[in-house]
Amino acid sequence: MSRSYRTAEGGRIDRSKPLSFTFDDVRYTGFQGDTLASALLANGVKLIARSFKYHRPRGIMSAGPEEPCGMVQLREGARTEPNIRATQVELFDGLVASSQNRWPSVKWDVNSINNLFNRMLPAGFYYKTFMWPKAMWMTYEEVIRHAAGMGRSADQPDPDRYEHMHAYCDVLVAGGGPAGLMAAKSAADSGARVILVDENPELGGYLRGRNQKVGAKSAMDWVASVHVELEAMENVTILSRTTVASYYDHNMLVLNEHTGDHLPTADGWTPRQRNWKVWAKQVVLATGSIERPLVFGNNDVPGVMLTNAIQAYANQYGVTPGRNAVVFTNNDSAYEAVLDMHDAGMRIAAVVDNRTIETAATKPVRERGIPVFHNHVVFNVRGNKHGVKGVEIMALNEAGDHVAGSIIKMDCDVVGMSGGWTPTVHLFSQSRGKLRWMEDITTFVPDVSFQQERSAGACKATWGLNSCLKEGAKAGAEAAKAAGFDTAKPVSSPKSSDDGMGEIRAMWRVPQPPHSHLKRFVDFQDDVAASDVELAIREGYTSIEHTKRYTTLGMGTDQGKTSNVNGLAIVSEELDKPIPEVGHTTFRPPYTAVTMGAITGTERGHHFSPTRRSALHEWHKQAGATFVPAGMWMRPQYYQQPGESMWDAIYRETLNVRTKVGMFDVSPLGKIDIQGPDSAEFLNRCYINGFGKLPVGKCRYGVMLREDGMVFDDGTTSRLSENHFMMTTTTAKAGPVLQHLEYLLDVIWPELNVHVVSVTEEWCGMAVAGPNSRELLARCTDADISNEGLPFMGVAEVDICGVPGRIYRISFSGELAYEVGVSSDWGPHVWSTLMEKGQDLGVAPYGTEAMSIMRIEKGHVVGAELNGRTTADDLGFGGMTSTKKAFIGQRSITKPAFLETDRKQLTGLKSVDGKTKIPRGAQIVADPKGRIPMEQLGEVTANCYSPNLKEFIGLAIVKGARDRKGDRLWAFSPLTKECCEVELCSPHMYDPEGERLRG
Amino acid sequence: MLIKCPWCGDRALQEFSYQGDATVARPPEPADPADANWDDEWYQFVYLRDDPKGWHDEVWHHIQGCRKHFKARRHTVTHVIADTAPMSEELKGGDK
Amino acid sequence: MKKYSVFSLARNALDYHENWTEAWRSPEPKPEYDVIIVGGGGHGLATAYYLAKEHGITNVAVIEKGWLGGGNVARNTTIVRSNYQLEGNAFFYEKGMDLWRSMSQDLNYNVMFSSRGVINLAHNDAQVDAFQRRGNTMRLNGIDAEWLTVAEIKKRAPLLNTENMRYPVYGGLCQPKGGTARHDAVAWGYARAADDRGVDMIQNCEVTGMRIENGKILGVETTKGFIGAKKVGVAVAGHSSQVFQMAGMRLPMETHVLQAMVSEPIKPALDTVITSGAAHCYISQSDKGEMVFGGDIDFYNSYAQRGNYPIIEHVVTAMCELFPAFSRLRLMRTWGGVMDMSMDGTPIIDKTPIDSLYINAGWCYGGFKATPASGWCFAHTIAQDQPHDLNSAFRLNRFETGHTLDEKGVGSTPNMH
Amino acid sequence: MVEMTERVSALAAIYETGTFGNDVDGGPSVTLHERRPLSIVHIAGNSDDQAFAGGVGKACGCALPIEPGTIATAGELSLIWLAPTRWLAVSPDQGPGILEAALRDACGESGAIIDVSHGRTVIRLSGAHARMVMMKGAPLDFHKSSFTPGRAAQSAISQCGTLITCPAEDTFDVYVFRGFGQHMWEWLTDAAGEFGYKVENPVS
Ligand SMILES: Cc1cc2nc3c(=O)[nH]c(=O)nc-3n(C[C@H](O)[C@H](O)[C@H](O)COP(=O)(O)OP(=O)(O)OC[C@H]3O[C@@H](n4cnc5c(N)ncnc54)[C@H](O)[C@@H]3O)c2cc1C
Ligand SMILES: NC(=O)c1ccc[n+]([C@@H]2O[C@H](COP(=O)([O-])OP(=O)(O)OC[C@H]3O[C@@H](n4cnc5c(N)ncnc54)[C@H](O)[C@@H]3O)[C@@H](O)[C@H]2O)c1
Ligand SMILES: Cc1cc2nc3c(=O)[nH]c(=O)nc-3n(C[C@H](O)[C@H](O)[C@H](O)COP(=O)(O)O)c2cc1C
Ligand SMILES: [Zn+2]
Repeated sequence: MSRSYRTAEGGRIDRSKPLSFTFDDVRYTGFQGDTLASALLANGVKLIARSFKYHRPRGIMSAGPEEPCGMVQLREGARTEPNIRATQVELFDGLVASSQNRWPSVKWDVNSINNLFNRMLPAGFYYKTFMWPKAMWMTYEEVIRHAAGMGRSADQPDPDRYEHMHAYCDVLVAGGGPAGLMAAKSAADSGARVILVDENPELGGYLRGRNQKVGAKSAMDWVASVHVELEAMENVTILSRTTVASYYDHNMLVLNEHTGDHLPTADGWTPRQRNWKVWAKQVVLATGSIERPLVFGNNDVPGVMLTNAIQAYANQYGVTPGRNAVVFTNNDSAYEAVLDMHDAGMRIAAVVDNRTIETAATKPVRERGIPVFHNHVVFNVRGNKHGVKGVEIMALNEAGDHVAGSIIKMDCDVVGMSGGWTPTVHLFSQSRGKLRWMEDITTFVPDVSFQQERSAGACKATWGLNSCLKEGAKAGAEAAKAAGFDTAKPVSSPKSSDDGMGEIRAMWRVPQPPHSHLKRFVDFQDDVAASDVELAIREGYTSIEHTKRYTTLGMGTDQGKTSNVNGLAIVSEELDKPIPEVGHTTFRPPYTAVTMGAITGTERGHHFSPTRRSALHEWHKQAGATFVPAGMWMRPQYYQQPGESMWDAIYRETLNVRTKVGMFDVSPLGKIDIQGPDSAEFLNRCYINGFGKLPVGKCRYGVMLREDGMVFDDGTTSRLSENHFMMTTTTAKAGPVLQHLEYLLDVIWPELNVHVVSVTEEWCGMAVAGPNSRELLARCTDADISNEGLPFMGVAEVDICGVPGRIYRISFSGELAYEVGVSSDWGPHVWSTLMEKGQDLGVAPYGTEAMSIMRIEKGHVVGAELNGRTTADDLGFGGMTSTKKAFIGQRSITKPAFLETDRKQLTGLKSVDGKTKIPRGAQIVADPKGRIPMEQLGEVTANCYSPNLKEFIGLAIVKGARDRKGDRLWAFSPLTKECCEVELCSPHMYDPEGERLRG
Repeated sequence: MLIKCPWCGDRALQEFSYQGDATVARPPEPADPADANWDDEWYQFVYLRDDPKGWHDEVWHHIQGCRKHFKARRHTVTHVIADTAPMSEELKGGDK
Repeated sequence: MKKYSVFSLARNALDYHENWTEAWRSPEPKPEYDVIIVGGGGHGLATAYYLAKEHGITNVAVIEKGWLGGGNVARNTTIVRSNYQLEGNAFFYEKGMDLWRSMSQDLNYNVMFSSRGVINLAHNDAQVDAFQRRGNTMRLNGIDAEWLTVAEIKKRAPLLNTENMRYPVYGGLCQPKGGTARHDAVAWGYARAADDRGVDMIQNCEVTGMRIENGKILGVETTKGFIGAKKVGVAVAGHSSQVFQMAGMRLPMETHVLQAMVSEPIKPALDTVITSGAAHCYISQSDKGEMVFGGDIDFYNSYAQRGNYPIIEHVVTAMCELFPAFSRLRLMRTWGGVMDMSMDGTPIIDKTPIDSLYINAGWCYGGFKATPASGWCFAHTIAQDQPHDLNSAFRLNRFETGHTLDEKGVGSTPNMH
Repeated sequence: MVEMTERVSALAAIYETGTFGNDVDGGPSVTLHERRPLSIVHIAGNSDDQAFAGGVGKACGCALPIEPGTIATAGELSLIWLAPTRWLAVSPDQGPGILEAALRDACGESGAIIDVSHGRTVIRLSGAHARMVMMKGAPLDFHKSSFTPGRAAQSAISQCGTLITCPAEDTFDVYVFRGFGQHMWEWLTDAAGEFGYKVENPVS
């Protein structure tokens, strides 16, 4: 490999395990332990992507989650993923990646023309233009949308598996660097349950990329030994490749574990990712810090990198991102990196330091003959899509606000920039902690905690390794103590060096020579340059929140990890207002973007919500039922027979009930067992009608209101003994009604001695309906079910088909009918026995469609009429409403609006010509040819063809309908271009006197 | 959130159902049904709730747990819960 | 006001954009105004603009406790539609649609109103019925509505899952002229245009009290001192209960937190707005490329602009059920806003029992689309001291009389609306 | 007569014994089986009411557990705390209505006794990784030191309300409404797949 940037030795990659991968269809080789970024750099690939707005060439800038530039489209087909930071992708054999936001290729990108016009595209340009001609906006928008965005979404369902985990612990440690390791160790030693989390595959944090010592050991040997120690402890869980994504109220945290992303594919049962929901008593935040870029001309050319990233590539991956470097710094931390880069074989053309005074850190660098320019800045980078070619350096004037003297041009192929460090306070802020600005080290640091957490190490601006170790140990012990482990104490930490970044010379915008207008990027991802921030301020978007939104500063996928502080500091300078007064924008979850699938977990496709099955489900299936979801239940809709259309089946089932006998599975109806001495009183208060005098052995239809007077639910309730009732609810309201009753008993009337328990699932319910129903049941029970023995609205406890059960003489279909209830496990036996014994009687199952036709024929109300806006009177239950007792909602029904005469009331509808179908969802109007907007008198709530009445019928709620029987109006559906003249009639269209059901 | 059910102890938010203001009382039946105040009282009961920015006494239902209702004193800005108690007991704590 | 256009943009480009001026002034408050609008959100700013434009009242201040447009207008999912069922709502929101269509030109600020259509998915027969009823009402009210078959929906949203799901899609009600708008631009555009007509934008000034004497309001106490006013209109959305408490009023309202979220930006993958009541999710793609989506509120009272995790999980799960390919996108940011949930889910724009004090509140999570109509009607109500026909159903006393406007039909449980 | 009628489990259509899931070294580390047939009775009443508490104690052979989240046992019967006024008595099937009748006889008019034997599906998981499977499902603290034998808690797994008990070390019973039985079985076996799992014949 001629252009390899791999060092001869070193790094924690496994050189014995070469891995092959492709980027933009070119095949490359890397090693086990590489990231995609390190492998690309090792192969000399500098141009990775095109930027968001100007489509400028971009390369790798960092070695971690802060990466704003080096993003790729990873994998292919259904597994492809956009915007993946190459710095966080562990290399695997066969990995396929490509560049994004470019066409046709990253090298020749048509939209890079935007860069030529970049002067026309400052922050917020789109607010000022594209307004004329008005009609063109949707076209302009189309173009904007296609130019924006980054990678692309897969276009097939995600084939991978995701899971969740739930955990509780005493101490959660976020971050596995030196501070986090010591915290975990101290907390664990006290016996506390500890979860240690780090986003990287390997613990060690910043130590991974450095050549440090902890005590006498090499730092990473020390890390390994602590890892082994912790792993052996039963009370410790170590989660690597796991990000603490979010920090919620009451110390609830969400972790995102990448269980399978480092594998070619996570196969079989192994999830690709797993989200952990953790409730921690105490949290230690040891999330480290992120190096800041410097804001100078063309600081986005591929090859301009964070200094610590170059160091990490050299130390950890054995890759030198260039052969000849210039390092530009405003603090000491870069000097250590320079030494490591030099050790790795890189030439260092120069260190450019904006500070005026040499520090101790300079000496070892100078000793190696590396030139150091103090009081100088790199103000421009020369280069193009092929990478950095060189830099332009100038001295600073006395005040440090201008460049002075002559330009020094220097060739190089990589530039390190080090603008100081920003503590990773995201989680601290998410937890509601308050930050404080420290002017001397130019960072925000955690100040006042709100939740049960504490910070330690670099995330608290502690830069020295020795101090990080100590602080970690202390934080771990304090956390354990606060979690109730009184004896916890800090474990002793091995002595280490304590170098920091020394004095820092803030320089938020590196000055440029007069009259030059170089792009100095602040937010690399969203292409926000210093001039954009300046423009926002000029235009009055002076609140930092306005600046952010106007320029999109910090709104990219990196959420401003490298840009926020630089941006707000520029605002501060422009407004001449101290940084604390400018403030910062809100840190929001998640810390780094989290795959949607991981948030979803297993609840996908058919498991999106659980399926509830009746005890007869299997029978229905065998009988060829088509199922329809009803809430979580699956109900048989109809049972199609060979040669039948859907409607054939439905009409056959309906007629069969009307002429012979049909059976319908009513198990999903809500059933609530009500017991206790005050049960009758309780029911009296819940329903509009009375239940106190309901005799034992009888059922009664009841209607419940909400406190605001609207109908809540309806159903029949049976009295099984003096103090024992069984209430049924609609399927949809089973849950809400139970909760309502529980609320009333717990909160409103705690003095009532009543117990309510859901028994929906205990009972398998079957409606046996039709003229032959009595005969059929008589064959299966010895009980007296004659009209005298079990009159309409009677209930009896019986043996049926050899098992104990109940028979209710109730009817929804309007036929002579019974509802049989048996314990669920016996349901299939009883149902099939009835089916068998009723063969000659013509018994057949019917589904929800047939049921629905029959309920329309009978004018029974369901969800469409119980729409939460109808009163009992609207639906024709006015007469049922008791005036002798108080009940829920009673006081509301005397309000003026309830008494108005033109309220919409329930009515039956018949198609006047008998041939035209009443359109579904139609509105009732006087004249469909009238002018729009047109007055609507009401609406169709149900419609069908009645095979029994042999006509098109429906139900509707229509203004003043009760007094308009016989009136002819129109059911009009402009949506479907259907219209039908209808006659208003009683909703009780079939057997209005109820002779059949009483017979 | 982690909510302390007075019986089951600390449980995850998703086990609970929020039932609103605990300070509203259902007005007792008026002695005289023609009492004019009663409409107003009733309106207040049905439609007016405490909606403080700060400590709030509220009813929660441990719907996926023991299914009991209980009271909680919770801060509507910080979501800190100062106390929870069975319906029959008084809440303590918070700055209320 | 410097006019915005492609020419002014080009001219300024030559000067490296160094000559643009501020979009609105930041004046100190005057001692007294004809009208004070409390709340510099979309509604407050629009009200000030229409007071000036339609009623010639320009001695107006908008008083905002934080930064202009930092409330819900900064944090909503930007869906604009007028697909309402109830008469009291329909014409009001349709007035809004009219104003949306010409807003960019009217304000000389591109608010990027994008008529890309809003589709409500029906996942069962009952929903088909209900949505068709709604669609028919819309059509008869003169509002655009179309019924889409599954195949037609698939064509507009190819990545939408319609079949292999727990609750398959049966069809959808589409409002073709509905869509989205760039939320911040709406606030900024109104602010700039109102400023141009003389309205004072007072930021970082919190109203802390109301001065009321003999049943009439005289002005407001603020963190910048007392400011007098002949009339005061309050449009503080999620802080309505708080602010009206200062006037001794209790509102039929609760404050709840609603979260929204965005994915990382991607190339265009969804060209319309999809909402699913059954799955509790609504989603669209912004012009910048993020999938913007949300769902239910958090269910408990809250003034925190931050929510908790169960709802996020729920919303993302629903989103992935609708778009199984988006399972591989990544969630980039989540946030919350606090909403004034009224007891019937419908807003209030009205006079109050206090003379010269006006209320604009109860927007729940649907008030962004109402921004122009709300401002327009509120300006009318303030200027004429009586509601306009369009907001005549949004009365404060409707709960007492029983004339609630309950689109969802869930009654006085604000967290269910 | 009634003994002749076999009870059909909610899992009947999908129940299959054998070894499934990942092929892991050392064999499957989770075992599942349905617990059936069972007699399950929901008991509601005031524990301060002697007639009630005493009656339940007499019928069950053990005192009502008053402490939340605990279980009292007498031989094969357990009495599980559900709520301050609610318990569940569970035992191997005693025959239709027998346990219910015994309780009702003993308690007389006090309290409410409701037979729910057919209304629940009960799935037992055991083995080294059973705890991990539970952790995937419910937001409870399943740590060894916390969810110890003799503990019970109600919560939700995959949106289904559940009662979860720990009858013995590394053993969990998951109770769900019968209608959710099949869903829960699918969910739990899917979650156990990673560890390899064995399905055994149902026993009570
Ligand atoms: C997550 C989310 C998603 C949403 N999605 C949609 C959607 O898709 N479509 C839609 O139509 N609607 C949506 N909404 C609702 C919509 O955003 C709001 O109804 C609407 O923005 C409210 O009006 P506003 O813009 O005036 O409110 P805001 O922007 O909240 O304005 C109120 C202002 O009043 C200020 N204020 C408060 N108290 C005081 C005081 N004491 N003194 C001075 N100023 C004060 C606040 O700081 C705030 O700026 C959503 C809301 C949220 C939170
Ligand atoms: N020379 C300097 O000026 C300077 C400056 C900064 C840091 N440092 C050095 O850096 C080290 C700091 O140690 P430390 O332990 O505080 O930090 P660290 O940076 O070593 O470790 C933090 C770890 O937390 C991980 N992390 C961050 N956020 C996370 C999240 N949300 N979820 C999961 N993991 C997350 C990071 O990837 C990293 O592995 C010391 O060695 C210190 O000397 C030196
Ligand atoms: C429609 C819409 C799109 C958004 N797109 C982005 C985005 O691309 N990137 C981003 O960081 N935030 C985005 N946000 C969120 C804002 O950054 C911010 O979180 C929101 O306005 C709430 O403000 P706060 O988080 O400062 O409280 C978007 C918000 C909205 C309403
Ligand atoms: Zn509980």
